[in-house]
Amino acid sequence: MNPAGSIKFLYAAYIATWLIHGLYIGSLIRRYSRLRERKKDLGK
Amino acid sequence: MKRAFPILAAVTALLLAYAFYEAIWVAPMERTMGDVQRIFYYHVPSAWTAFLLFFVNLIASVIYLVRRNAKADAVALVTGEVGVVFCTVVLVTGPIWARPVWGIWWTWDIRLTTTLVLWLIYVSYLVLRRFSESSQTPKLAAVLAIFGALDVPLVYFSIWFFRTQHPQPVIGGGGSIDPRMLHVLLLNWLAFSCFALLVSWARYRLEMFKREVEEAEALESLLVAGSGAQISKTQIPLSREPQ
Amino acid sequence: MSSLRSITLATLTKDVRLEWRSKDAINSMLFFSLLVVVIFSFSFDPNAEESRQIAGGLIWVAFLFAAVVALNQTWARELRNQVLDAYRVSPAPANALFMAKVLGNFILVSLLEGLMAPLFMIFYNLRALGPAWQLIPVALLGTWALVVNGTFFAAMSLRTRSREIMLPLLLFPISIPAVQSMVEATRIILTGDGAARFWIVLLLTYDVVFTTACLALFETILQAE
Amino acid sequence: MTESAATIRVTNLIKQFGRFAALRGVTAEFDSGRFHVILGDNGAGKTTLLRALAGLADPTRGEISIFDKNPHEACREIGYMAHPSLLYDEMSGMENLRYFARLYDIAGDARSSEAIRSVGLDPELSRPVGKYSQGMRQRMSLARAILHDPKILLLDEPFSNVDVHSAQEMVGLLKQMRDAGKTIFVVTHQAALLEGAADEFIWMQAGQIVDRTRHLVPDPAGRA
Repeated sequence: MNPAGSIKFLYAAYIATWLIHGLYIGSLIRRYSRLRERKKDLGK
Repeated sequence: MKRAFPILAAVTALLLAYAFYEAIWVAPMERTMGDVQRIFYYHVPSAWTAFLLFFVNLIASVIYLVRRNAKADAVALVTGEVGVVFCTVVLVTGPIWARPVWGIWWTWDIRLTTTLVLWLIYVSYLVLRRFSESSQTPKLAAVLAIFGALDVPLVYFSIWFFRTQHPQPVIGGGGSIDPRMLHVLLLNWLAFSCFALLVSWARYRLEMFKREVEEAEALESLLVAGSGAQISKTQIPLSREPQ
Repeated sequence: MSSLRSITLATLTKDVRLEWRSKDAINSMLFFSLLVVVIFSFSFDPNAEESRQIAGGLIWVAFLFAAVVALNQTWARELRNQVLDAYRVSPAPANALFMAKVLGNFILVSLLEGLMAPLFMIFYNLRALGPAWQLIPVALLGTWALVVNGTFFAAMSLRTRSREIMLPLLLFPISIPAVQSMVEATRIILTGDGAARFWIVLLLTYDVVFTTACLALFETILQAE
Repeated sequence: MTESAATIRVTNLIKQFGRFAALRGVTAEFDSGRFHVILGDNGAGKTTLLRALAGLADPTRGEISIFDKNPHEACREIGYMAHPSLLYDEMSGMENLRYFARLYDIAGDARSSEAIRSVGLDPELSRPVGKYSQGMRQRMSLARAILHDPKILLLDEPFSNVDVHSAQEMVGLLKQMRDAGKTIFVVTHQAALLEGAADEFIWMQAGQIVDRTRHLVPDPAGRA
């Protein structure tokens, strides 16, 4: 096993983890802002 | 309660940063796998967190079926969704670890396969929640969650037996773990559990907000329909009488 | 208990009679299954030794697809004219309806398997090297496993959009251990390589667990509106 | 209206379908042995109220009590007729009723032909129900609802697509049943047919009961 070559996989795994969490949190924020729009429309 | 959210967020961020530092620079280098072994500090805590969330989902589903408590249903939905996110992390980081260590991306190992099936079950759970039109979606979803939970031990046994029949690549399981590694692992688990709690909390508040908005919309649609009916109350039925 | 049995029987008789008059499900399913067998035969053209290895998988996947077509039809009849509501307002137990539907589907799918299995044997030149009689409990238990959960999930997807696609989405993940058991047991029996006992016991466990769960929860599903 | 005569009590009934509320706090009491007509625009909640009384739609909140039982427990006392026929199109009327009689655990043949005759059809008819005319199908549907001789009849749009003559016959039939002591609820758009036959008109609007009158054209003296 070549430690220097495998370090790429370590980076890839850590980046992938935070990418997935980031995407999910992004979707939450999008859903929240859409809901706020809907709530604003309610009064009209 | 509301004050607690930013505090939890700050604590989680600190914990995650510290756990990251420990995982990369402090934990000792594994002899055969080298640095790539450090994926372990993200992979395993994510798996434990996902299983924990699915377990909470089951409990909440049962509570919902018994008590018909809307909050229990919201908890079930939230833990199911966040659980799928963590489970996805597990399934993505797993192969990234397996490739340099075993030379293959995937193997039908017992833990991998059980996790994959669990992921499939909970994705179908979320699909059901998304596609169901009935006001009784929570009931259907809770029933599906129970079916999923019953399925997991059967999946586990079938793969366990399958594996004993077929040759498998040797997986670096068993044996003892360096106490310093264990320390870093538990620290990461704590950090990710806090993170899961934080995300679930945010998602729960989003769900409650959504329900509030939908209830208001339901009421409004009725009132709009009602204001039109006021005028025509006496005419409408008469106007449709048969000739 | 006696009313459960008599209503199950009455509902089953009624379903058989309706099917006999319209014959929509059986004809389309027979043809569909035939197509599946032929297409599978075109797609995989192994010699006799290899075919023993993969036939278990092929057969059961083909049956699974055919069963989904049958299961999607199960409740269609009860939805036309909303007859299901007439059942729901009556004092008849929900489980009688469920058992009648499961038995009906079991008969239908078994019939299909009885017709398709010989075709598979012919197209792939199969001959069991292990104890062939064990294929019978495997087929019965496996069919029950597919049908009991399939009927339940078909009832569940009644209240969803795009009902027909929901059924496989719900059914397949839960059926993974059952399908694996059927496939492995069939492969072992065909190749004569080892004993299929573990898989048969696992299938039996699966059947017992999920039949109990379905009977315990069907009322909730039926009354959900 | 005296407290003791009310056999059907509805308390603060709310039914919400996702983003749509069909019932919004309905509270009412209904006496037995009377002929009630429920009126209102589309979406006013009439059908939902009827389905809730039949035990088909579990209320989101609120309670229903029928003879001091919930609708599921009281299901033997309730006959329900919906807008669709609730019959199997491929079977004859008699075969249909024989099956439903089994569900109620009552002796099939005699009771089934009696029910069919009482709505003015011939039990010997061997045609499948799918080949019936609309009017015949509605009557057969009514026969199914009264099969187990329930004390309460819930009818949703029983006269839709029926010619006036048949509709008037059905009204006469319902009047007889009311005189025999049954409680009847009819949801309809053709209220004029029922003037004179019905005891009470219940006006619904936006998921609530807004008025109850003795006559179709409300006059102050005729308040129920």
